Amino acid sequence: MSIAEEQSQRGGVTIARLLMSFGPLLFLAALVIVFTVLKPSFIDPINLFNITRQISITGLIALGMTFVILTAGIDLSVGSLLAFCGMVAAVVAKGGTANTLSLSTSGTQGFGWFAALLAAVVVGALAGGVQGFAITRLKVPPFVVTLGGLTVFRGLTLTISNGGPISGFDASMRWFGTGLIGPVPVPAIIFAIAAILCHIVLRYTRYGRAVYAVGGNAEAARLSGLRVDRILVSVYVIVGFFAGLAAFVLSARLNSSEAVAGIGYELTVISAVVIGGTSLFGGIGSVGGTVVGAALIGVLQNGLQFNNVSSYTQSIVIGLILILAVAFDRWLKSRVRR
Amino acid sequence: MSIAEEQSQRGGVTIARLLMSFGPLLFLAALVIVFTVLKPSFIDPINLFNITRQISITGLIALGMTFVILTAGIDLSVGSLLAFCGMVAAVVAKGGTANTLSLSTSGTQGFGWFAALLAAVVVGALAGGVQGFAITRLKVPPFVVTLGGLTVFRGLTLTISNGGPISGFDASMRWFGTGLIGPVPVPAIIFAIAAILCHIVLRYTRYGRAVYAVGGNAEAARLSGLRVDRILVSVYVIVGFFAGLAAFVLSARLNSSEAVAGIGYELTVISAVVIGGTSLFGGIGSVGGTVVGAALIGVLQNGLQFNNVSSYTQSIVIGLILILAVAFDRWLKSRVRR
Amino acid sequence: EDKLTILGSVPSLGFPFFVHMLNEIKAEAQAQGVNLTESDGQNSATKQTADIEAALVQKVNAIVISPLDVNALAPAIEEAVKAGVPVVTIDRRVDGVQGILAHVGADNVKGGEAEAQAVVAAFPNGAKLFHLQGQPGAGPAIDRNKGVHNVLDPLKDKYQIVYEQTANFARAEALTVTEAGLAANGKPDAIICANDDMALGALEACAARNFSDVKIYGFDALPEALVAVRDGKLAGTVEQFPGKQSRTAVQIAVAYAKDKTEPKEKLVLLTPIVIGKDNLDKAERLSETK
Amino acid sequence: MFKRSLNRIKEPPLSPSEAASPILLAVEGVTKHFAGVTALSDVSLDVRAGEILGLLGENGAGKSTLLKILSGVMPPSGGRITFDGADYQPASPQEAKRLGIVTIYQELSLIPTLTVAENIFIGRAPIGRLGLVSWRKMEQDSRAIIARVGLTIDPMTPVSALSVAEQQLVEIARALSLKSRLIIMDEPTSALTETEVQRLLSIMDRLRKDHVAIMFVTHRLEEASAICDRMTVLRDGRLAGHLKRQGGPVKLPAIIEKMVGRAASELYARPAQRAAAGDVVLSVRGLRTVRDPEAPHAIVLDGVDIDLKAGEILGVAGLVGSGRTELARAIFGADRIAAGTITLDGKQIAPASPADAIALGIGLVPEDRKHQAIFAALGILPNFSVASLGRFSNGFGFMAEGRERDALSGFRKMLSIRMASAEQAIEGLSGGNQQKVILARWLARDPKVLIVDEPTRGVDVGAKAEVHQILVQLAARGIAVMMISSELPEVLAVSDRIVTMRKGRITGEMPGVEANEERLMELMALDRQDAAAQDAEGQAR
Ligand SMILES: Nc1ncnc2c1ncn2[C@@H]1O[C@H](COP(=O)(O)OP(=O)(O)OP(=O)(O)O)[C@@H](O)[C@H]1O
Ligand SMILES: Nc1ncnc2c1ncn2[C@@H]1O[C@H](COP(=O)(O)OP(=O)(O)OP(=O)(O)O)[C@@H](O)[C@H]1O
Ligand SMILES: [Mg+2]
Ligand SMILES: [Mg+2]
Repeated sequence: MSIAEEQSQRGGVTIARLLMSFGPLLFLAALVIVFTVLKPSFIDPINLFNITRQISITGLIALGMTFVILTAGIDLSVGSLLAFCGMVAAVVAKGGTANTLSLSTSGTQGFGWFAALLAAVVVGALAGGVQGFAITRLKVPPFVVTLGGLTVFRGLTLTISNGGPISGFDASMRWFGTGLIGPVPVPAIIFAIAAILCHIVLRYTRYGRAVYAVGGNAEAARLSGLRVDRILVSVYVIVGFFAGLAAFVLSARLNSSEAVAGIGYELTVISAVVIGGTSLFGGIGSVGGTVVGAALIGVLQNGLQFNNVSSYTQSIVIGLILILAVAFDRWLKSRVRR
Repeated sequence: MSIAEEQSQRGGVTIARLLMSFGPLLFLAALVIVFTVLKPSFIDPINLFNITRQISITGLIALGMTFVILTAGIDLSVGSLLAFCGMVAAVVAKGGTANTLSLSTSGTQGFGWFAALLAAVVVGALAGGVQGFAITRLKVPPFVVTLGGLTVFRGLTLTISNGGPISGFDASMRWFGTGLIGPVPVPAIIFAIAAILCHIVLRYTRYGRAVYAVGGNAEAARLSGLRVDRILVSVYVIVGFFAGLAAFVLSARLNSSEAVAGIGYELTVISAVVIGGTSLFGGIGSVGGTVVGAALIGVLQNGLQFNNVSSYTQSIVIGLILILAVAFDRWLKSRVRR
Repeated sequence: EDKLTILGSVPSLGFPFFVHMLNEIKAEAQAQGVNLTESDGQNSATKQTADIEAALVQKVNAIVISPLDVNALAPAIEEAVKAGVPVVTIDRRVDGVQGILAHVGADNVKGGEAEAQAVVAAFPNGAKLFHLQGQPGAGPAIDRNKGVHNVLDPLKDKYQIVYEQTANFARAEALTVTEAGLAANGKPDAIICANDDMALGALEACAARNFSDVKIYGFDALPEALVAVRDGKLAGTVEQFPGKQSRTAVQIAVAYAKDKTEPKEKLVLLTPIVIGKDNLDKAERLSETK
Repeated sequence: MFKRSLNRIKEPPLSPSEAASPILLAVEGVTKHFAGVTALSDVSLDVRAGEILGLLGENGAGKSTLLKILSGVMPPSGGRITFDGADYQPASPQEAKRLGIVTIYQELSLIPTLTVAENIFIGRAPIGRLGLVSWRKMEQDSRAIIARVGLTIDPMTPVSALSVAEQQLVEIARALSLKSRLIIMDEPTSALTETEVQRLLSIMDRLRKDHVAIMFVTHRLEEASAICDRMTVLRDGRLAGHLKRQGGPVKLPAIIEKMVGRAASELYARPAQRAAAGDVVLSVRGLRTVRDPEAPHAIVLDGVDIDLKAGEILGVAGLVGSGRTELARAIFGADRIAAGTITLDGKQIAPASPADAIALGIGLVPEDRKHQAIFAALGILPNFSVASLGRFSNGFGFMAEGRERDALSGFRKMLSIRMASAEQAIEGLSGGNQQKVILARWLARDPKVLIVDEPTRGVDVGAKAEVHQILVQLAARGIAVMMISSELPEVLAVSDRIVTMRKGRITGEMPGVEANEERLMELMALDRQDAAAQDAEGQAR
């Protein structure tokens, strides 16, 4: 191949890359435009900040899920784990399982927000680690282990809380869910920082590249000297950590930890990751994509609600757009490549 | 290799095979024994027939899911599709969406059970076909397409029924859900016949071979002249058909089609298939395994309820046993192999 | 268009009870000549919260809401109150938030108590009971369960709950759970169910075993259950007057939004009653049955 | 550049320090059992620093198994290994790597989703400022590393877009870039053509001078003979003997005798009786293909004309990336065709899929066995019959397993496939035997046209000769055979007629008897203009 030819091909690859990562972004932009035309108040800063706050919970978990899916794994337990960690955080914050049922915190003798946060993320990470262990040691596929986890963690949550919610946290804890820094909601800021960190880890560290390698071909990664099992366990620890963090933010936002929190989140979270272009077969994907995927879902839900679309129709539209968004991405990629 | 050697190896392979397929079965047997010891009335024929009737709904869908998973696909939409087909069956059986609200069928002018059955399975198969098409043509992964389907079909069901149930079918239709042939419940008989047919198809026909081949290595299958796309579409048609059949039986059994039917069934169904030893990566698995997997879940649920275990604890136990059953199977296989 | 707009939000349109509630809200809004923005919480506190936030951006004039969870929705409702939007809650009362315009409801705990009392009345000499609970952790499930136990726990000696399981508010699950219960414990005198769907499922299970004399109690007074009550298949169902609650709530909200008319009562509590064969006419949705 | 590659190293200079250097790795009485199979039994050998040890043997002899044990992939069932005088029991490839044992595996171990650069630096990406991975440095360094083995592709290309040969070169480049004391190479040359092979051999020679020890597995005995200082031969998992270079390279017949246990006739003997070629069966005119979106790197066919006659074997020679595989796939309907016509038996055909082509009587044995031919999890029987399900089933779509088994056992004898039973998973067969099952798959269809792409890749000498014999027999039965091979001796031995390809075009054609390696190499490496010029020249003459 001549140098000129090669050069042009390289250029092509770069543009291709750009466009490819723009696939879901283009779709997102189109959605925003459509909704704005339908109802201009859609792009009110307030509404946009609302959306960022809304996506931050599932978004945080989706960041962790990106690691998992990059290794060709999956975690179905995140919704239950969120509820579990939230309940743990509540117990720690309030110093007991008793629900004061008053939104004031007087009379409680908890350990404060920091202990609650710590408890949530540690428990999440540990739970993830245990699942990772079952996956690598017992050789049970991730789908099965985390499906089991889905039921187990829900049962544990209900057992802790005896079915009810635990509510009423102090203002310092609630700030993490409802506070603002300037005009920006705190959950959105937490999400943004977490996303940037995850991006750096995946793109610019050896660990991150090892995650991609394991997902690309676990056997080859092992033969190349990577400690595949450790890496696999680590991604479940990470997603557990993020489930814990999200649980803390959610509890702070709702001023309540509920036993039924997070039901069905696994599907929303996985959707966000997959819409963002991460392959369920592992090895391909990015944090940027996941953020766009989460935003796409958030904008879609908010926009439909904004236009008072009936909830039945909402389901139909969301399902179709999910498929279309991914189809568009595939199509774009196949176009760009040639 | 000498003939003697070869002989002994064959013997080894056969015992290995037997033991391997016995893995989940051994586990099932152990469960039955434990539950019987805890409460001997567990093995009362009434209860055992209860269990067979209970597993027949998810079992039917699991048969179809076995085809799908054998091709390394997945169908998350089955629960919603079940509700959708059930609603269609109800509309046909009652001649309209209006809920007559009398549990008697006098005054209804429906088209009878046969039309209802036909409508359910045809709609199910068509819906499956559409999803199969999206998978093969739009190149959207099955996980995404059927996740979209999950939302879309639920939305459609709610739209048709406006959220409510449609109830009150005539006796001839209800027989398919509640009837007995001798002491055996009709749904169990339907399930048994379907399972035998599926076993024959997968084991003894050219189509079955093709399904395994596509799941084992899609590219090699294409280069061997198999029409991979058609086969892929066909398995989604099959699972849709079974969702329709299951929907008909469920509606007949409940004397009602509900918009909220089948929520979460996808996970139960996939569990049954996977516990039965079918690999989520395709190419490995059997109908016999799926039947055992479905029975295992059914026995577990029934047995725990039988002993009035608290629902919180049930969740925990079911999750753990799911993981253990698969771990045991893996362990047995790895033992046998060496 | 200077028509007023109100938000009508219910916990989940997957359940006929709330479908009815939203329909009534819709009907009353139309009658009052205001626009309605509908919201389905889809069984998720975050979804319902997000819906409220979206409505606030759109500057709705009032909010009528049946909160999925009284604690988890409190912050969102607080936000609405702060934004000066009048809020009327239906069905479930949010205690901690100051400034809610009014609450119209029939307490689920009271409903559960009424249901259990009906059983006590039907079996003065004690009874063997099954209890089918709702979705673990869900607000109504917790409250109804609490009501039932408030009444029956002090009478433990006479009224034994031999079998207590969740059937997740679902008919199919109630059927299998009841089947297992019947096989394990034999025939009970009565089955208390946390909603009508489960009662109808339990009914099928009893019918299959020819246990036609088991008294089954439901909750919500759905038309289908009313028919079954009429036909003597169900012993009773708890009526909480969701339609009346909804209409009253909309009236209060619109009146305030139009010209700041304060409601006569801040707290409208409808007493739940058990509908039996003899008082079918008290049922709100009797007209929907044939 | 091309001229240099023609100056092939026939006899590299002997290592100066032979026998003088100490033993680096010693294997004593190693045994390995799999379920029901003993892959290795009591094998002993040693390797010294600065020597190249050939490990030879038929398919399934246990070579790869031994190498996997040495590189920590699997533990031995018994025996002792010492490395540098100390006990050596690596628990993982990682551990072996740490000791300086680097392996090039037979089944490629690259990560397809990652770029070439990342594959080369897997687990050891260069770290720049702030402790973060420096992509720039990684790209630059990897460019230099792959240049060493003669690759000029962009290191940021994903490996999935490379041909098998390119992947193999990347794998070699990676191994060479690691600090190593012992390099284990399991058939590194199986997908390479002369040029690359020669380059590799000269690199190996250089490594030898740097006191690196090399264990080298190949089925191309000339290579082994040319480069190895010593050879250890395995037969059926046992040690069959050691061979040593004495004064000159070890002679091929001696190796073959050790491998198969009997005196061997000449390798690559041109099978004697050839049927006269019949009518043209398949005719391709002006075939062009478009760039495949899934394979951005792919060479496209640029107007190929080719005729294939009944009863002849047409050899297709070309360098890596010349488009031979593309041609086969285009004819077979596996890739889309942009322009051109294909005529079969005088009728124009346009197969849109392999299924169409197969129905018309065309068969293809693909080059990448693992990804394109084998159903690893399935048994031998379904692997064998997958392309002939119609033939082995009745009118109701039920499989006629009796007929199926009979057919398989027929081919088992004919091709001497070593297998335990029809139910055995094909994964458990050695590479060569897997290849024979794939050949049987196509023979069972009795095609009019059979295209075989690298039919003997990874196949041992004995079996190779068998495969050649089979191809000749097929041709004798009137089947038109097109054989793509990167091994020129094979092309020369088997073909009735040979065409050469370069950059998606046919650059030459000649009868097999008139061809020799030099002529073919020239045509394979010529640029288009040169070829045109030469054509003109030829005509002028
Ligand atoms: N994972 C395995 N399970 C069972 N048997 C195996 C396994 N791996 C190898 N074998 C068997 O061990 C024997 C030796 O295989 P091995 O791959 O070492 O041969 P080889 O000499 O490398 O052959 P080739 O030249 O074809 O690569 C073969 O009979 C093979 O069937
Ligand atoms: N499966 C594939 N995926 C992506 N690219 C491929 C694939 N196979 C071949 N290529 C690319 O197409 C080019 C032409 O390859 P092709 O296989 O047609 O040539 P060939 O003459 O058969 O050479 P080879 O010796 O590599 O098989 C190669 O340079 C390679 O980059
Ligand atoms: Mg080998
Ligand atoms: Mg090739």
